[in-house]
Amino acid sequence: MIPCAYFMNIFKVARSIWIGMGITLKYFLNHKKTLCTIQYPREKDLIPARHRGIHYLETEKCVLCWKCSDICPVDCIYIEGVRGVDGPLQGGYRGQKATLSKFTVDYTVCIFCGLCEEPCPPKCIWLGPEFDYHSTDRTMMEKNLLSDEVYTESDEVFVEWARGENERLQEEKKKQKEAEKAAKAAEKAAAVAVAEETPAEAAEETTEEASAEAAEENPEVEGDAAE
Amino acid sequence: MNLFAFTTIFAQAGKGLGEFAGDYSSKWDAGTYDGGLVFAGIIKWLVTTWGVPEWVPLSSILNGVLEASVFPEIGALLITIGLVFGFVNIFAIGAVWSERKVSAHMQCRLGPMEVGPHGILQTVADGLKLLAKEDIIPRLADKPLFALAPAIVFAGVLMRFVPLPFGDQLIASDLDLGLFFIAAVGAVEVLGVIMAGWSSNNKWSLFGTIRTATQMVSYEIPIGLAFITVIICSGSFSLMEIVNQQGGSLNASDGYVYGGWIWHWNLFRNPFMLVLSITYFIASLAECKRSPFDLPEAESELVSGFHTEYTGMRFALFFLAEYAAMYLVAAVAVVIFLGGWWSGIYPLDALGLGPEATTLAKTLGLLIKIGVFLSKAFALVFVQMWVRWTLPRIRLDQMMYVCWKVLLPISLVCLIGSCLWELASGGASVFGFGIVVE
Amino acid sequence: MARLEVGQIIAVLKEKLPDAVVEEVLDGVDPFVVVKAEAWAAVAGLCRDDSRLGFDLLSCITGVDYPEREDGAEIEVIYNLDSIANHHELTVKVKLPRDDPRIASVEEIWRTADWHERETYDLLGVVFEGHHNLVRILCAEDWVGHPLRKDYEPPDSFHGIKNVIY
Amino acid sequence: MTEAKIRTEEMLLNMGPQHPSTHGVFRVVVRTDGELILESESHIGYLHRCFEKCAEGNNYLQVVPYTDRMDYLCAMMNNWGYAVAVEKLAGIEVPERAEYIRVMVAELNRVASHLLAFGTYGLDIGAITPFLYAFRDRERILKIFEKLCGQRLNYSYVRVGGVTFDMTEEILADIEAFCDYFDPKIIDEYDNLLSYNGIFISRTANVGVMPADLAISYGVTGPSLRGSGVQRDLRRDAPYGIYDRLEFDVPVGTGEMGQLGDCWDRYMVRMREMRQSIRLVRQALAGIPEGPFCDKKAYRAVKPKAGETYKRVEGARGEVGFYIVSDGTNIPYRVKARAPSFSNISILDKLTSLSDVMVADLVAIIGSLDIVLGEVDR
Amino acid sequence: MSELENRNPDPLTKNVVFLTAVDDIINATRANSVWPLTFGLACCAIEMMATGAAKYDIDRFGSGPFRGTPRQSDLMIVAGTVTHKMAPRVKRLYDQMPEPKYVIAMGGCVIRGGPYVKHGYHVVKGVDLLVPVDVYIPGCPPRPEALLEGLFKVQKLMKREKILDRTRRTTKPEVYQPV
Repeated sequence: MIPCAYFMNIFKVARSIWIGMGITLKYFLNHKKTLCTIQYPREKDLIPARHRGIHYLETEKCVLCWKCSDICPVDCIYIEGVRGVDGPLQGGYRGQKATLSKFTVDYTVCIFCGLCEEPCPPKCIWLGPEFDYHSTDRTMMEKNLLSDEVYTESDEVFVEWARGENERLQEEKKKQKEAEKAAKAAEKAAAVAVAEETPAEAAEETTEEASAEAAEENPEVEGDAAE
Repeated sequence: MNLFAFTTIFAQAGKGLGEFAGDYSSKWDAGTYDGGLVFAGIIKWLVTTWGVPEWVPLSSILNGVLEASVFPEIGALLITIGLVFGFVNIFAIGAVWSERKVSAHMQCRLGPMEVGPHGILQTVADGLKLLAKEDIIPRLADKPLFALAPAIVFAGVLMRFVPLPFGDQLIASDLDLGLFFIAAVGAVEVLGVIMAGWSSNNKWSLFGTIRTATQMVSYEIPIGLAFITVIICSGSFSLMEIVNQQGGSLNASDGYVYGGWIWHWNLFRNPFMLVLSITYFIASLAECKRSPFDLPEAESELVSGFHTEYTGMRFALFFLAEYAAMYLVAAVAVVIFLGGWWSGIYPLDALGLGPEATTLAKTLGLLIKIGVFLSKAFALVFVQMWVRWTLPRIRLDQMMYVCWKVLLPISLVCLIGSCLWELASGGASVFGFGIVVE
Repeated sequence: MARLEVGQIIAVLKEKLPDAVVEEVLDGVDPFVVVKAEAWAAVAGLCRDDSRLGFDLLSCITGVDYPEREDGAEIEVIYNLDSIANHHELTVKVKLPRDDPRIASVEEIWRTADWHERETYDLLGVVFEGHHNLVRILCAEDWVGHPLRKDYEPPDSFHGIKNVIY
Repeated sequence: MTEAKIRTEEMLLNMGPQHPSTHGVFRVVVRTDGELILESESHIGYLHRCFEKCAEGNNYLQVVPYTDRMDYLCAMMNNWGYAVAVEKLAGIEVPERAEYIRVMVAELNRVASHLLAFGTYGLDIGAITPFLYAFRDRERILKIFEKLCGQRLNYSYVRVGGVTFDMTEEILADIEAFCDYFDPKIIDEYDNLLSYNGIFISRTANVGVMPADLAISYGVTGPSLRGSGVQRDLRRDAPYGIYDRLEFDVPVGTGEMGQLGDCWDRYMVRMREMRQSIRLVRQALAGIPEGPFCDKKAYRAVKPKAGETYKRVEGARGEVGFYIVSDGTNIPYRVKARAPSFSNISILDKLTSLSDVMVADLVAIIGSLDIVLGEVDR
Repeated sequence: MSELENRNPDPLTKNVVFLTAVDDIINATRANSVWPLTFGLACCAIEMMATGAAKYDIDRFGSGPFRGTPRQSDLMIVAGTVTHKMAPRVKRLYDQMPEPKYVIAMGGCVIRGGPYVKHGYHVVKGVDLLVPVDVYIPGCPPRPEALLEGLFKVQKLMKREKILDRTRRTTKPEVYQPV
């Protein structure tokens, strides 16, 4: 007489609710372990090497080929200058091959797509690790790459930190790799077959070295290594 | 009608407390005292020994008032208002902050951190900001209703704090119609919400209002049935009496109630009461529009339910009323099911009771009872938050199905069941210990 | 039902509707069939209802504007048909005159054509006769002109909002 | 008061472009009788960003960043669809390692997109915590993509002729770590938390039932179509890249919780697809060969010969197709993008008139179709 | 930031000393509970959600509750592309917000059209043609940290205000055309 489907339904719903609440309670009880918040202003998340952020220009390498400003889908790179070294200099920059009188990136439309990085023959324009370029006035959002001084209110500490952090982390990784390699080498030495391992290891080490220091000073070496 | 009812209830509450404080302080003078209101006694004692210092403004008038025999009535009224208002605001501030922290810890994040250590003052900041906001009343809104609605919702919740005890004798006014009064005044809040939704002339608010009306009115019936069952088992409406019944009163010969073990609570009085407490908890979630039943302000369907058009302080009143209702519902559940301030451990309860208890034991016992009551209430509030951050929302027709097809039949069966149980066992608890109350 | 090659599909089309197919190009990057505008409704119905073809999914309707074609400016409407059961697909083209592009709507045959045709009308101005409410779907209701035409000039301000780049 | 005297009036409700549950700027004008929806009319176009006109103004390489911004939740699939179409036109061969990287990156992006779909669907139904868990795991995938190509959302990574950067061992190790962390444990936890939750099932089962033939007629593709029981997956039916070498099975709706093709089925197909994607990533990780990762010559100087082609790729929401007409120059003459969400959402008006739908169900149906407005309006 | 200082045209309330303490208290509380309006249009909305999620938790700064209605929010984060079809609604939403309201233009699309600046006929080239904007955050989409930096900037702007100074518009009038 008692409609057991009625009670079964209640029991099923109650059980599934209890399992769900068990999960949230588990997260609540050991919330210290499951915490994954980065308290931004104090702890800063690691910016990877290939991060597409605010540009920076190695001005002396630029050969004034305008390839970056042509490839830009939104035409936000404005370059003026004269090829050859002895051109006019009002506020410009006398590089090895060209004199640049203006090299600005207009961040009101830049979409950080990274297309300007690739065609540059001397590989001198990069998108760096800094991402913060907010401002309260739209007309102040053009970065003059020639001066390369820090422009936004985000303090210089972060810029040093972002670069320092990358280097520090690469060192750590390198040391760790050395330590591993040393341990592996020692263990291989102990495990009899010493002779044929060492040449393979040396080869692997050099490629290791190439990729490590490539990531370290950010320029995208892998792209070129293959070229 | 509400204004008149409002004043009479508070006057009566004031008088009730006054009588109590009065005979407490007179007893204090006469050297005999029993578990009673500590505060009135302390203030009276301070005034009589030192009097109000000169630097306090109006000190002469105050001295005159406190000397006069009329102090108990005025003091009691002030204490009532201070107790209820102060507690509600402080609890609301603490509850909003703790809800954001509890939800943050359940979601692997940190919650408010910047304002004060661990963001304790965050709710104060929110409140002050809402104060400083521009107060918009929509042009086509029904202005008087729009302005009055938040006040009525907040009053509806606040009035239900009157018969609610906080500790052994710590009660605004021990109305002998306690539970009935709480169930009745609940309807005032529904009235306020309907006024809010209708008057803000916004289709989403209209949706929220209709949903609130159906939900709160229909869920008052399972709550009412739960109240009736408890009243039948305890034999009295007054909340103080209900809690005293659960005290077990092992040797009731000298008429004093000494508390009892955990199985004397109403929860374990009979199996039906256990089921009833669960249905009551679910219905109370719906009553204060919280998680699986938060249809009225479902932010994913109706933009923000009935308080879509409210800004600044009016919205803050709705916000405060919701958290006050959360505590209220939890406290009532503690009173009628979880044995009020009885901690369930007999020696701890018996401390400070009985004729020969010393003053220190008396005050210590009272503080422990307040602590036990509040910790039970806060535990239930935590369960409400825990449910909110886990479960999805119910649809309107499912909400009606749960109320009319699940909660109502079950609570009716439990009502009949517990009545038969009382009849058969003569009030024996589940474990057969007789609660003999002459 | 078996998966048919493009040649066999066109053979079935020719067998049922001999005069519909104007031209068939099989050597290009993707083989396609050009169909007369008047016969397009019949071909569409055949494609879906014929058991051997079974084109039940109309993937996409594309409009391409050729203002300076040698034999008169025209707009091409390209239908990509796909069959889920038989795993074969077909591209059907219809050439329409550019000044007054009119074609029968296939809304009843494939319901997805409703929005695709409204979009093609919105962006290219191709009128689909028989469509139940052929109004703009992407651009604003009171937008002027059909943006994807090659000779389209965007307005310099729309409702007072300047459309200029500075 | 007799029935005749009570004048009930239908309400025209405007679930406007700014509404918490419409996943962006999508407007539904709904004629309701109380809670029941009698008829709904959807309006789109509030995010029409002229993708096709921009594609006609930029050369083949410059169009790649615009394809990201179409379906910004799984940008890799759009890039891949565009790249496959242009490679077919220009006859460019893609090196082996690039194909493996493409599969890995696309499947990881599908998992990230399904995670967001799971999170926002929980929000629509009212459960807030699954959204936070989904984003916590999605951040791990975004961290891998950030290391790989520098951006968190719009990658422009898969290019004509291969991929932009190579995968270093560190990134491969990260992907391995993510697969081990995510596959069995976390998805089971999501299932316990939301999929098999009694209230969630009662809110989504038997709601918005979409019969298979109606779905095909409306051009619905992807998980929404598979939820109605149609075994249609471009990775299996028209294999591109190296999908024919990898084995995976295509989860299909079975109607276990309610009728076949209801919201729960569509949701569950996405959850099961996540497991298959991780399986694919693991196979690609195991078999990735050494070698060049892009065909340098075709990288920038893309100038396909005159011709037209229509190529399709299985995106996270369905069939992402690109119809490209080239006239021999390095600027495409016409690029038409077939967006799955455009057709998926066109069935909403029909679903609301098929069975009696309440306002809460309309939100559930929109959530289960999992639309992205950048792709609907292009 | 001199341009921000002489923003107050009314010399009378320019440097009223005795209100500075009250200013500081009220501004400090207002700055620490900025409630954003859920106004996600496109890809930047996903990054806004990521800022609200667990890793970059915006709730730490009191901006946790993303209010659904403009009535209860005091910060409008315009995240995504504003098209001509959407423009009147952006304007109406801004007008519905109670007075001390702020606008963050998040992403290249709302600063000056972003990727659609050359060929986007249907895209409004910058949201400050519709509503006065307080902080511009470039990026496509900007990282959650950049959005947090923008929020800190809005908080700094709030802390500089004076209660009597109600005429605080940061964008120059000629840029802002009423619709």
